[in-house]
Amino acid sequence: MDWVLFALIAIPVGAVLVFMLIPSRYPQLVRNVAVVSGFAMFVLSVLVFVKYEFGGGSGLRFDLQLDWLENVAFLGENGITYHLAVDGISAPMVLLTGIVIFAGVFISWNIDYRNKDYFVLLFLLVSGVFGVFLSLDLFFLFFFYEVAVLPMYLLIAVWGASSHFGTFTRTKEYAAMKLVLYLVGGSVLIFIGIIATFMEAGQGTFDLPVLGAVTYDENFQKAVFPLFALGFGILAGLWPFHTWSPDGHVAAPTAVSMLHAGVLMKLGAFGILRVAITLFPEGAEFWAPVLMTLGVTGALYGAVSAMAQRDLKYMVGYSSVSHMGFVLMGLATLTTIGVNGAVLQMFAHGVMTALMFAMVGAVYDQAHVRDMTLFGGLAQKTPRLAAFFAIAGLSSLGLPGLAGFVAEFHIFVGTFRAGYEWAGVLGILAAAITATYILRMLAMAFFGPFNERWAGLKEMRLGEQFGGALLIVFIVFMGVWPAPFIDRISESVEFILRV
Amino acid sequence: MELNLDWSLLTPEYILAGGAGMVVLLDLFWGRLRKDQLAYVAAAVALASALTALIWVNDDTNFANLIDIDNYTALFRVFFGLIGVFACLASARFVKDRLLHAGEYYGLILLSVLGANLMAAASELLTAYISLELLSFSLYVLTSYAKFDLRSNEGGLKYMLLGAFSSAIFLYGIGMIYGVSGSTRFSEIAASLSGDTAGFDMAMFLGLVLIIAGLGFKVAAVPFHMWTPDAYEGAPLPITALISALGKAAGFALFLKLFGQAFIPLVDDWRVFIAVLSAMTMALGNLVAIQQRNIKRLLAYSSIGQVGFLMMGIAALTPENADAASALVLHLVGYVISNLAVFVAIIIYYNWTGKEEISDFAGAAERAPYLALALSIGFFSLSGMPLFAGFATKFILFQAAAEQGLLWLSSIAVFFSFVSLYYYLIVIKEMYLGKPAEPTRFPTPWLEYGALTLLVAGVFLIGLYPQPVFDIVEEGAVAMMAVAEAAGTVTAPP
Amino acid sequence: MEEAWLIPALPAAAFVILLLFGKYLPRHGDWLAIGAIATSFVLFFFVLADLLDDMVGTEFDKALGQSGIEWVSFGDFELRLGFQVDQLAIVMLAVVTFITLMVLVYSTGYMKGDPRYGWYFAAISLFAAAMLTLVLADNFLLLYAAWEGVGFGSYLLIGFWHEKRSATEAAKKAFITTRIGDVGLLIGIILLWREAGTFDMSEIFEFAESGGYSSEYLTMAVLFLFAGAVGKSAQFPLHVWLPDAMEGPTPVSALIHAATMVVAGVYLVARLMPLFAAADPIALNVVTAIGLTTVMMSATMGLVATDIKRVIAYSTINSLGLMMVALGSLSVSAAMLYLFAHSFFKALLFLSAGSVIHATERQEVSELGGLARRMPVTAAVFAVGALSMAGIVPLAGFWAKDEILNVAGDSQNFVVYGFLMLSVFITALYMTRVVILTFLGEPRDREAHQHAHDAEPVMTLPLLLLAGLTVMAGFVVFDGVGEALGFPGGIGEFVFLEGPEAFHFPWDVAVLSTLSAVAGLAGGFYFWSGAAEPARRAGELFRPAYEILKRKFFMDDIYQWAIDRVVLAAGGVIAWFDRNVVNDTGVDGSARLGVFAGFGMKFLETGKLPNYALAIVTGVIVLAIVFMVVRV
Amino acid sequence: MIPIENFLVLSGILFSIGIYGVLARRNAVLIIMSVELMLQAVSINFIAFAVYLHPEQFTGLIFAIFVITIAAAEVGLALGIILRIFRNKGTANVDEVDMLKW
Repeated sequence: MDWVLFALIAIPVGAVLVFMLIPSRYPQLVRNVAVVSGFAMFVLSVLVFVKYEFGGGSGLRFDLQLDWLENVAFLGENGITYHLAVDGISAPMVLLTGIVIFAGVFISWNIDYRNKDYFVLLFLLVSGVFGVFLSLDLFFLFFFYEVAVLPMYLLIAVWGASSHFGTFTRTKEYAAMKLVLYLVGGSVLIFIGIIATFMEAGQGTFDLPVLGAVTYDENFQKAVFPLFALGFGILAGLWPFHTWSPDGHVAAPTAVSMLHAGVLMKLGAFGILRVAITLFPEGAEFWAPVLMTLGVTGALYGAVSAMAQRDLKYMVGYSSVSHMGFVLMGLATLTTIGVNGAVLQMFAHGVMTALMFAMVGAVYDQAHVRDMTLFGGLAQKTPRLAAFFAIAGLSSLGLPGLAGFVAEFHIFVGTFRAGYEWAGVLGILAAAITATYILRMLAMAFFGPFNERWAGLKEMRLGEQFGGALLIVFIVFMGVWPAPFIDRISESVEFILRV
Repeated sequence: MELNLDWSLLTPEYILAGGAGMVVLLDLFWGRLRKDQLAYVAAAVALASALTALIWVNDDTNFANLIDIDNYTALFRVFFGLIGVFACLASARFVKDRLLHAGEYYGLILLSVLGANLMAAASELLTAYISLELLSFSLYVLTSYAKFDLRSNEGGLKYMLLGAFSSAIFLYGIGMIYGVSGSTRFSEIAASLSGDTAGFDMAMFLGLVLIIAGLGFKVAAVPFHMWTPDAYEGAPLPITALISALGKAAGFALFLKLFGQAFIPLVDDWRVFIAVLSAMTMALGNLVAIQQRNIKRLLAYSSIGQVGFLMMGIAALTPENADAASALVLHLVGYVISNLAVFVAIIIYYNWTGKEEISDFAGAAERAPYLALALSIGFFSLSGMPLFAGFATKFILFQAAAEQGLLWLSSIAVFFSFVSLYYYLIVIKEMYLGKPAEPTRFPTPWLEYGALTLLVAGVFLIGLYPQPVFDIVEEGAVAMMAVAEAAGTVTAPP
Repeated sequence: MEEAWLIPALPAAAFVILLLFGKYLPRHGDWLAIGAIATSFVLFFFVLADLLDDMVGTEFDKALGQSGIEWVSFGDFELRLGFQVDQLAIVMLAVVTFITLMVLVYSTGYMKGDPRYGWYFAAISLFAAAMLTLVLADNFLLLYAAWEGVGFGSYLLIGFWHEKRSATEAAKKAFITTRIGDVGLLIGIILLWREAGTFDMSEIFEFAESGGYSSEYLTMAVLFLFAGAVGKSAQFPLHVWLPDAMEGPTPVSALIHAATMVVAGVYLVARLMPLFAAADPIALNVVTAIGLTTVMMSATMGLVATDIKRVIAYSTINSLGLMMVALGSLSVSAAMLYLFAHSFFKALLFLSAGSVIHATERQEVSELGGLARRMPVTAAVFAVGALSMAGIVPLAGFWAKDEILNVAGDSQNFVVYGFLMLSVFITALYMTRVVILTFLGEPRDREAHQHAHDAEPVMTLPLLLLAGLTVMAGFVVFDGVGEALGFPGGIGEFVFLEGPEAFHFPWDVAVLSTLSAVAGLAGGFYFWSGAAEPARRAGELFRPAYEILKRKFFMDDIYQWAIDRVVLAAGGVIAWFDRNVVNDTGVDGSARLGVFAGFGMKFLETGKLPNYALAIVTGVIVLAIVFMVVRV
Repeated sequence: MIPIENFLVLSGILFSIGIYGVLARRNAVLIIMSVELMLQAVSINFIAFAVYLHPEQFTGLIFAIFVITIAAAEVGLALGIILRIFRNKGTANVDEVDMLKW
């Protein structure tokens, strides 16, 4: 069964090659191939998630190891290996990626300006994301981490949209350049961390399980943990380093911002958990209060600034920053419940934000304006779009029965259990503020008297509706019955936290 | 004490020398031969020399104690031969349209490849110096080859004057080392330097400094890099490619051999200096490149930046193992291939438009999608992005440097390789987002695109599966460093 | 007992079916919703019967039928969808199922012809399901989940006509205000969980009784929980949303803002009484204080409200305040009895007001008048409800209010008792005002008056039923009646935990309260009968007081100011800070720094050859010197 | 025998004069001459070392010969390039040849 993981990365890369071959005169053929490979990835990711069961040990399933570079210079026996495996944390993340890309392909159905190059870059992005979630070799984790960042520039700069505020405009080139440079800047820290860890471990291999087995000395952990935490944290929207994410996601085309906010930001948090916390437990304990403070500030800061936004997409961008703040809070608790909550929130937020961005994209495609004060009573014109948007919003404000509540509840409980009462209270306050800006947006844009200007608005395209419905299925599924997620995650988290 | 005078060992060099002469004569006497066909002849000669070099793989002899014929030499002979091939192919159309006396042009290229080969093979100071001068002289002339273009003359003049000046300094350094160690052969120098050198400290270090300065000039390390931007901008485009590929590669081949074999006993003294030089080179190269508007000057500074990374390999040399050397050579191969890919693409674009400013690349993606893709791949590889050669080679180079306790240098290197991404992205932005002058597609030059595809394939090969390339490189590096260990045991002077 | 979980499950299933296939069902599936609630109501009786059989003689141990399924569990942390039925739950079940049934039947008439008719029934079923789950939940997590579900249900229903700007704003306001209260609830739950290690209520109660929590810790937790109740039951600081919630359709107001949602807070405090008892008395004093302020404020505001539904809304807040005072005096039985009685006559008031609005399309009292002649049944029924609210003898309101007065008299100090008596007087005053202005006197809007007529039978039937209950429900107080209905030892014993003497009938309190109620009636007639001349004069006389009451103590304006100036402004400042400081100076700044460094170094390349040679020489010299210094 | 130090000092002086010449002179031809001067200083060095320190080998002497020949080749080449500049720009003054900068 371990070919599944290889296939998961091979399909997007294969699709990229197939796209290259298709002459750009057949956009429809490109879209069909995209849908087929999207569906294949979705099925495989669901298969991986369903067939994964823990059963003790380090919980690594579908293990596949192909050596790539060994017995050369300082590299020992299996120096750098193409080592793929899934454990409790990465199984839901793989599922999330499968869902978001499948929905994303449908959402980006009407992109016709050079859509071949668009899908090439999009699938390159996806292969990078799958690579990070699956690879257990630090080299390849970093390799795929950068692959995921590489296509972002062109995706945003060519197909994105600049946003014009009264006093200044945020051009898409600026946003794209800032996003790519910020993330690659973050990866500088990770690179240094990897080099230092490889040297310190002295095993001559980059394999995570092997590196994990080594116990590093106290001060080394305290010095290297912040490198990883900060490097990955930048992608996870850690508070002071989050400014790239609202600008980047707003300028990106819909499917890209869905994929980026929905999945790529989870890469950062996943990296912190998979690399930083697994390898350096004492370092984590030492830095946990700082991470918690930044997480809480991020959550509150994101929520409050989301409230002041007039642009619909910026509001969703800042809400992602706020929710990622919750994830970081969860990670910082270093308790099973808290970290569980963090992973659940990664999944829940992934699906929610993807849906919200999809809906904002649907509105933008027809209305070509994103200022929510200009809208009014859209629910009467496009009831289904309003309903989908409402569900995403309600899930993000933590309404029970939807994915948001389960995750946030775990995080708050974990924060209290870890003794950070102040953080817990502030976190719950941030959740309340989330409620204000979500409801304010719903009231302003979708409910209230109908604004005649939008008489020409039609209901969402079929593709968007299908993509949205797919996401809602998982929001409700996790909200109503989170047991399958939690069982998988908790065992692996217990293994990681050595509890 | 008989010398191994088996002349057959030098066949690749004979092919090159003979070829050069033939090309010149062909141009003079065979009127009907069109200029670009000369390029294919020269390329064939270079290819022949590269292939014949393969005969002596896994061989370990020397020719009259002047030249080592081992894996290291074989590796670099093939490498320089291929660079020569690509240089000739790339300049075929350029020379036909813009330059005269094509014969001498290709002759000089072959001679420079010959010089480079000998530089890598030299096992003693005099041969090294002579081959260095051969390479430098041919490059001086080639740089000022566009007789009526003021910029080419100025570039050539500066390169030549400063080159002569720094080779004089290099020579003075060699003199000092010869004085101290009594011999010019690397192995013997290493033996005498590892002995007690209490008496000659001053002279030895002066010699070492001067040699570092001389070689520093050749590879464009920071304080000695001033000529590079002007020479690159002045020289005709294929020659800029040649300087950045052949000049740098040969410079590092000699730098590595000299410091890996001759001065390895003093490694603890000069390690820090090379490291500081490398850090400064990275910093200046990458930071000033951001300011550039001309593509050739941008590539000049980017190659200075890359030199900074390469020098890390030398700073990380250690008698115990050949890790640093193999990492350095691997990155050198990766750098040269990516650099050539970029230059070939720019040459093709120059042949169409005749312009060098970055803003002239606006809309290149619409007018020549494949070219834009190849250029972006080259740039991403240079900046160390995954999927491409730069990522794997830089990763291993930085790790090798860190192994020798130069973690601070690796961190600076990683930071500046991230800075380099910025100015490459500027060009890519221009290509993909700019508005082209007129939307017509460019005609596809099949030959150059063939060369380009080969180079891009090379970039992908090293990027995605470097094991085979790395094994070859490691053999060369181990062969070179092995001589150093053997030298540890003092042998009778010749 | 085991099939108790079916009660909430049926309306939930109805919601799902209506949501997905509502459009395709005949009559948009309203019959499905009514059927579901009716079966739940019937099931309630089965559960009641089971509970009675399990009761061992007269000894009232809490026969908890614990049933539920695992939701999530790992390590020491497990969440259950657990249901339990005990006397407290039975009362709430009775109230919720019955009132929802009445409202649904009524709504088939009231909402006929509305474009989103199907969605209305779906939303009400969702609301009912959430409320029933809340009532039956045996652990705090499920309670919290249902609590939020109820809030969401009310959001949907208040904002049902989301074309109207005011309805959307009201819904948003309601959800956010209750949400602020829920923050406290969640914090309280987690605080309780942290020490006890479980969410299960009974285990937490045992843990508290066995002294597990330190008293300050428990007080803090309990007060946080009370904050949730304050939000949901519209108590003093967070009451602003209830008057605006009248924007929703009237049956919704009847259901949510009379019988079910608003009393959830009271139910929660009642459920937590063991914790309140274990915590130090300050908690109970806070409850009483909040309750009392709510009573006095709402009563006075009721005097000046002109919209008929808002008057009834203020009377609801008034009753909720009363119940909180009862709970503050540690008497669950008084509070639950009042809750039981109040739900009937308040639903009656709202529904009859609904039929008035349905008939005349007007809500402003100033535009109505003299409707008694046109709508005799509605007028009579409304009068019964009003009198019961005022607390006139034979009606349910009197018995329940008396119980609270009596309990307050025993355990509270004199001041509280005095205020309660004053509130009885004012309540009677404004109830009579609304009755007179609506039904008696001269019709002020001729045209509306003309085609006013009694509603069709499907609306009037529930009214009559509720009126009957309002009259009879009071007698449940006496043990005899309880036994007649099959409860061993009367309802008091059965339902209300304390010993058999739960109910007694003190004559002095009854006389005093009836006197003040009658005085209120008389005052009402005096002020507002005929042209309501004296009322206007009184209005001029106490101009400032009238103005304050009219502006609802400026509470809305203060909150609005707080939101605009403080919260949105803070958002603006942070957004500006984020855009300019963190981003432009922090990120772009450092980028510009790097670029500028390059700019500086660029000018090293002067283009002049001697400078280059100089660079080489200086390089050599510096290297040589450093070499010498370091080496020697 | 004249001590070796004298030779070394002589070549040192010559070398520094050459460097000064390169830095100070503005005319390209004179710069080439000062570079030649530096090369001669080097050959003096080689010969001194060969004679004094390692009399039994000829390496030093061979080196000196090669240095002289290469110096000659270098001058020829340099003058060729300087001639081109002189013909195109009319001047051989190094300061005026500064079109390529920044």
